[in-house]
Amino acid sequence: MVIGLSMLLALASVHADEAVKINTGNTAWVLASAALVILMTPALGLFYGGMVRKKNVVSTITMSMVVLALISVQWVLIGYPLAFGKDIGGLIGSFSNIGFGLTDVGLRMIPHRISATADIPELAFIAFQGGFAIITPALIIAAFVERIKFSSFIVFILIWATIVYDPIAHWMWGGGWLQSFGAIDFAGGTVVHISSGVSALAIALVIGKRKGFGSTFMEPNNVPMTIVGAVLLWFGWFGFNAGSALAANGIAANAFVTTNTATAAAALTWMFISWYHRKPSGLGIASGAVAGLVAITPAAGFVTPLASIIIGVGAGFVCYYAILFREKKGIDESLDAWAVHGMGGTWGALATGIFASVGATGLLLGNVHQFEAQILAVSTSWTYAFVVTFILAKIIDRTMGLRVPEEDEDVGLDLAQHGEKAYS
Amino acid sequence: MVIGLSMLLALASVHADEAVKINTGNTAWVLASAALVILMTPALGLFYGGMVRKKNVVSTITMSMVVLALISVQWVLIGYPLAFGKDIGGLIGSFSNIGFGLTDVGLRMIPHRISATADIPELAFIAFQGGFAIITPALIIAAFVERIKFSSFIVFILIWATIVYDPIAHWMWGGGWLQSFGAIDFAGGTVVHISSGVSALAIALVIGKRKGFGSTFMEPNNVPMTIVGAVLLWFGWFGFNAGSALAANGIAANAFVTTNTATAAAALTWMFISWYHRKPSGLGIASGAVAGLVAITPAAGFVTPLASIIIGVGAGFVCYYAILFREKKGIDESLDAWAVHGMGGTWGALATGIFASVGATGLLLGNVHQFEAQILAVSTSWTYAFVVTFILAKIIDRTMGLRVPEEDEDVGLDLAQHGEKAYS
Amino acid sequence: MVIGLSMLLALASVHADEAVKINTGNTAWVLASAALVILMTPALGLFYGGMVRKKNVVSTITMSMVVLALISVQWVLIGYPLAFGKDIGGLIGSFSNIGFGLTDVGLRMIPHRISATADIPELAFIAFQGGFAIITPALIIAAFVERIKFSSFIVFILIWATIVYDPIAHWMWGGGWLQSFGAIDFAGGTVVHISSGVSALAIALVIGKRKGFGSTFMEPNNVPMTIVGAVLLWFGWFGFNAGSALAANGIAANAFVTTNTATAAAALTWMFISWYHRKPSGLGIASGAVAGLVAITPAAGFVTPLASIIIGVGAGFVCYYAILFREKKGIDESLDAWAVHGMGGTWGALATGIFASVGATGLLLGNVHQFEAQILAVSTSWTYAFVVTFILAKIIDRTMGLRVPEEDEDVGLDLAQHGEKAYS
Amino acid sequence: MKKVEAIIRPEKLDPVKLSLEEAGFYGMTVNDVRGRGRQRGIILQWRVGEYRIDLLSKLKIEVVVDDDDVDKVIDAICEAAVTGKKGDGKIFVMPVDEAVRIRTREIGKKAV
Amino acid sequence: MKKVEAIIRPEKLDPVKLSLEEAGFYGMTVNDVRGRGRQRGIILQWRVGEYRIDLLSKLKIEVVVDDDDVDKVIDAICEAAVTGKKGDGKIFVMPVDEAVRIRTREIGKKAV
Amino acid sequence: MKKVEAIIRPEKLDPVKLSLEEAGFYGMTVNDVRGRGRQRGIILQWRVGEYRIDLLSKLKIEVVVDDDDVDKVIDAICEAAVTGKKGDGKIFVMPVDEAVRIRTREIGKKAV
Ligand SMILES: Nc1ncnc2c1ncn2[C@@H]1O[C@H](COP(=O)(O)OP(=O)(O)O)[C@@H](O)[C@H]1O
Ligand SMILES: Nc1ncnc2c1ncn2[C@@H]1O[C@H](COP(=O)(O)OP(=O)(O)O)[C@@H](O)[C@H]1O
Ligand SMILES: Nc1ncnc2c1ncn2[C@@H]1O[C@H](COP(=O)(O)OP(=O)(O)O)[C@@H](O)[C@H]1O
Repeated sequence: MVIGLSMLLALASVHADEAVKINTGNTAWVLASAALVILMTPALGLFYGGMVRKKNVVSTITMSMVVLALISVQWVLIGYPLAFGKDIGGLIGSFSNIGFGLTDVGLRMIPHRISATADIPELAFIAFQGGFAIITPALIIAAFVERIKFSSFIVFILIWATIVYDPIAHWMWGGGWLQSFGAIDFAGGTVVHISSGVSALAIALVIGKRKGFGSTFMEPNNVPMTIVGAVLLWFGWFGFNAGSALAANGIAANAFVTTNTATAAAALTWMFISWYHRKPSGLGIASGAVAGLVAITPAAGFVTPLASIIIGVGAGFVCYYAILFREKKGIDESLDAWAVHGMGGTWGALATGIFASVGATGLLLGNVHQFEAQILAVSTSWTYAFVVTFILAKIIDRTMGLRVPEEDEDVGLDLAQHGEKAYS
Repeated sequence: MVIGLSMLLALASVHADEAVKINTGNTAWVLASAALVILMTPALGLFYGGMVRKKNVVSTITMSMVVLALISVQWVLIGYPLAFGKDIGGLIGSFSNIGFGLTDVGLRMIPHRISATADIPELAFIAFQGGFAIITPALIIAAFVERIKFSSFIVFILIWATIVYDPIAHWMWGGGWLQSFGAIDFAGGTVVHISSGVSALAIALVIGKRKGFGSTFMEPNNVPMTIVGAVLLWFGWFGFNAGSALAANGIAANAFVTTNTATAAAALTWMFISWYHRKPSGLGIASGAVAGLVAITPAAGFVTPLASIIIGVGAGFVCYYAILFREKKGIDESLDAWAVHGMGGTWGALATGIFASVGATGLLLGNVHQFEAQILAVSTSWTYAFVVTFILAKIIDRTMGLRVPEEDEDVGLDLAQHGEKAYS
Repeated sequence: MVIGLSMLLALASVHADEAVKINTGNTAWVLASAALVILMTPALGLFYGGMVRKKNVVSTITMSMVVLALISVQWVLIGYPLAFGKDIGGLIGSFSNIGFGLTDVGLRMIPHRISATADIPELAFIAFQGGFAIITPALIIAAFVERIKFSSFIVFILIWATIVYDPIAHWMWGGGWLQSFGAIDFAGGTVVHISSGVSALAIALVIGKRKGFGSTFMEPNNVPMTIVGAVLLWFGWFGFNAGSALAANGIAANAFVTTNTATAAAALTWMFISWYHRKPSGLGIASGAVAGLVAITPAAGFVTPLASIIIGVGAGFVCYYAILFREKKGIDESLDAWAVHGMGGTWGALATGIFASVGATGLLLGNVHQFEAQILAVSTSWTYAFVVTFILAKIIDRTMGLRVPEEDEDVGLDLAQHGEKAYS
Repeated sequence: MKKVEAIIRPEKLDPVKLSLEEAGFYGMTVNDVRGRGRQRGIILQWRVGEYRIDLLSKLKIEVVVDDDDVDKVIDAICEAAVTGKKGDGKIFVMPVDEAVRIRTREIGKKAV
Repeated sequence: MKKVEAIIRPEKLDPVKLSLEEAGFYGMTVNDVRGRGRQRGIILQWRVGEYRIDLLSKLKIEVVVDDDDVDKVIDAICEAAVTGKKGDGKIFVMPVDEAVRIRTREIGKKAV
Repeated sequence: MKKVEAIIRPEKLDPVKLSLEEAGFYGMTVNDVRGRGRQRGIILQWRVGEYRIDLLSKLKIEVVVDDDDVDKVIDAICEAAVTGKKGDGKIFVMPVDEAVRIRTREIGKKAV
């Protein structure tokens, strides 16, 4: 038994030829990017935390921390094999050659099926992609802040990551059927943003509105906190997008520049729209930035800086009016993961099929198939994410209950669920 | 038309030999540095935001975000060609070979005229230098917080970046006349700090004092926020200075160590001066750190760690007493960009001419010409920045008006201009 | 004299062959890691700052800034030679070949005795290790917040860094006797966490309890601030641990993944323990994360991801109950550096001797000697740190006085020592 | 004139506002306070273990009204603020000698 | 003795302090409150669209003075706090039975 | 009934709470305020130089008690809050016409 355990806990294999093949520059960039991407989830916690009422600040930030902790463990145990293990029928990855808890990975290089050059350690890729697997479920927090039951939240996140995120990631990036069909997604417009944004809509419909929604306005408690969150998201997103080149090369640099430019363009667009309607809101500029970051994500490495401006401006419009639409429908998808990530991701995924000109070609360069592939990817991920999340949320609601008692909602989740006050 | 558009949005050229020449380690470092530098502008927003009154927090932070967004777009469209395009008469760069919106850049390597080794993608350099172009106008926010009209602010920043920053950057770094003369500026003492600090003084004189300045003290609303801003500036500055080596080499490492050491020395100096006068202020330690960061900027790669201590101590003294002097003169350059960046940058630029011993030699090693070149660079950038900014500010003031109505100043810009409250 | 000075301030030697030997990818990663590690000390200031009472927030954060400033200078002047200079009798490093203020270092590569591959500039290593030398004394702030006299604090930190940290770092990493004996410490379980945690206990015993400790509860003033601190610690720790490979390779990637996984596991463990007792506390999750970061530190590069989960879970238990134990004993080691860093570091150092399987072998793979070496390292560093710190604290207490007057403690250190209020 | 000063649970602000409005009282001044009484504190979580705080977040609402309206105001507040558990709060009624509207210098009834 | 309790716009604190000082009243206690009345709220921006809040930031200033000084205090406050727009605030005057200076135990007039 | 309103130094909250408790008064409402008086402000540090603020942090404690208990409350507060230096604070006693416990609608003595 002790021998068995020790085997499990020992390295499977150290590749003797590692030193020969590794590209330390690419590895350095992917490691730095992994750190940046992991930072994004607590940054999201701040972004969301500033927009809830003061009695739910600790709860909101803590949820982002819990997703970070939960999925960090889920990812090394089962998530990575499911998403990036050898393909089974185009649908899901397998544990063969990776093993439960990465027991077979050792210090080997990333396999060629994932990266053509295969010149970084697989563990660097695992760390980097772990950040994606973490932030995606965290985005859904937007849907149920200020009212979800903490235990149900944990169960939801764990199952959602396993049955929604891991498969979609596999389809698009792990050798699954969407990838085979030719759909492209540079850093997660479909895998990350559509999947989470649409799921947010689904669970928001199940959990229902916050008490008082529609009659009282839920005032944001801390605008600077939200802006700081947006800023750290912007910062981390350089790792997210430029790191997705898996190399420190021209594609990475291009993704870096398009990311920054689209974000800026979207922030300005949002500012001018809100100014046109009344006043240029700081919260709006921060929201616009996030919308731009979302929309450029699938396109970052495939488009030029000039195209990225168009994508950013489009993102500002699409997401701004998607929020207004959501409000008009009376749906309390409270912090707008659907409007910003679902709709922004959709716009970005389609725009990729239109403007792609770097390492791929889009509609504008005459490649109709690319645009079709993008539509397929968008519609499939919308459908899959919505249906599975809706059912999952319903099941949890019927069994454990998704929502806290009304009294706890009144008092606030900080006190009711965590026994804490944000500020003394 | 569609063809024309698609051409514009497509990549001009993908260099087939990219893989051969690129140094991925240097590229990784420049990309990481670019992310760090871009983070500095919102960090500056926090640094400033903590020092204004509570009714202007959102306004102050938002202005930093708006500069980030505005110049991100300006830079790829026209700023980068003006600053780093092929030299025209020593005065300004041209669009030839870069194109509006970087249309001619593609994935090519940085040209030899900018970097001798030319082993990183030009887009990485564009991203990195974009961060400099962004933070420089943002520094000027110090001059007019709590009273500027938002629309005039936007117009000012856009024009200032184009007619003040871009030319000075060209003169010093883009192959312009100061560079030809032999002036050196490792990471922007002249280009970034003198240009912004002196301009802050000029526009402060035009916009005039805040209502109540001199009679009531404008209490800082959030000291921890300012310290956090200073900390993130310190962090980002490693990219700013060490990234300016454009390589992950000994010069970068030297710049890293001198940056940290000078900053520390300046923070301690400021602490002891303020302690000598009365008490060691936390705000003072943060301010001292920023002063040290500023002063070491032009020198970082050219001096030894021991010399960096002298530069840091000098920065503490120069900037501390520059603020006192500014106050005595009754000038409301509210958050002291002139005293810290203008004077700190001046001290640093001259100190570079004195202490340079790495890859250049200064006065102490007998190179009088270097010191003369530094004096020339300092005096030219002072004059140019002051005169142009003063005129620009006057014009905007006469046409659009620089200042909000008195009532808006009373109520605070958060409510008056953005319709927002920082905290609920 | 001027010549002498200029010699001192000039570079000793620029190695002509630098370009040949340097690995830019490794250098990029070590520089990025250095920036991350330096960020950790102010992050710690936020982590601590959120847990004190509102009247001591500026004081607590400022202390972290002052340690950063002080040790940054101490390190380049004397700390680095003492820790990493050529070994003298296994006990301490010497100035030969480094010189006061790094005067002999120039741009040369790191020596082979420190890094086998010797392919990064020594200054990059100095910057990186400087971050360790800075955060270690900063951790001790936990012991004496809300009551220490600022001047005595400065004296304590400077002497402690020189006579406790520098020697222990030398023993373990600089070629000293513990290293010769075969003890291993990947990124500082012994050198950083035991040394600081145990010293915190010692000085807490000398300075005594805060007024009111035991009768009134000292309510944390800002839970989000503490969580933000924990998050930035987590982020910076990737540099701390994965950077300790001094290369961007498989070991670094492994350390990255184990760091993240152990941290997550510890955060979850803490959450479930606190939930089991009453409610899942957000502060607890943040604390658990830090406990996990501490415990994985000595092991990060030596164990597998699966083993890191065990280490993380263990850290949650060990540190949680260590705090309870400390409280029961009525000791006011106020923010639990002993319980989290001392005990967490101890668990990690021993666990390294048990689970090591990457580049070293532990007890589970039959290597009893490794476990013995770890016990030796733990017990020596405990003893040395405790005894020397206790004596040092006593001496300072008798001469300068460690504690502020009772009235200052009542009013709060922000006003009393810094003349500042955190918030207006 | 009287000042009706009610200390209520913070989460009851919205219902109390509504209830007062329906009873015809719109003007009010609200203040964040902390209080203790029969409720005897609550238990909070620390990173480990728990602790008790005895001063709890409450809201103080002040409504200045005509003497005749005092009872209506008390009723409106009580109805909306009651939960039946300890800590619901108190209402104190205090005499007001004079009221002035700063804008117009109107005094007395007309000022509020 | 009377307590003069004035609710004013936050931006009027400095003028009111000055005006009271010139009228000879230095001691005061100030408190951040929120209030509603004729002003009926203001419109704020959200990330999209706008929303109305009815409880606005106000300051409450309390000055305890001799009965004879009440009018002077009211005048001083009104002069400095008025803008002429809705929301300028109110002043309430309330009886104080006794005043004590904690430091010296002086009571009455001497205490304030 | 009377409301005893004490303005004290913030750091004296714990002793005052204790002292009141020992004198038999547990219920109270506490509020963060700023005040000025004889203490005439304090000097703070800025990044350079210093500045004076005249409104200092104080705490206002309100205890509503029976008329007979007023002196006991004053004594308890004074004892615990005094330091002997300017700025110790004031106590104001004000009449309360009626008290209501929201939870039970008890009034008068029974309500507090
Ligand atoms: N004697 C008192 N003086 C002033 N305020 C009081 C007094 N007693 C209670 N309060 C306030 O009323 C609040 C509710 O009182 P409590 O006794 O806890 O509830 P209940 O009245 O429902 O029994 C307290 O938190 C406190 O703010
Ligand atoms: N009946 C009332 N009781 C207590 N406070 C009131 C009352 N009416 C108004 N206030 C306070 O006075 C402030 C100003 O009142 P408002 O009616 O808006 O302005 P104005 O008096 O200029 O018409 C309000 O925000 C509120 O704080
Ligand atoms: N006339 C007054 N009206 C209302 N509050 C006052 C008045 N005078 C003083 N105070 C309050 O009492 C506090 C202490 O008063 P101060 O005169 O400084 O101390 P002391 O009473 O010990 O001389 C002040 O900060 C203020 O909050």
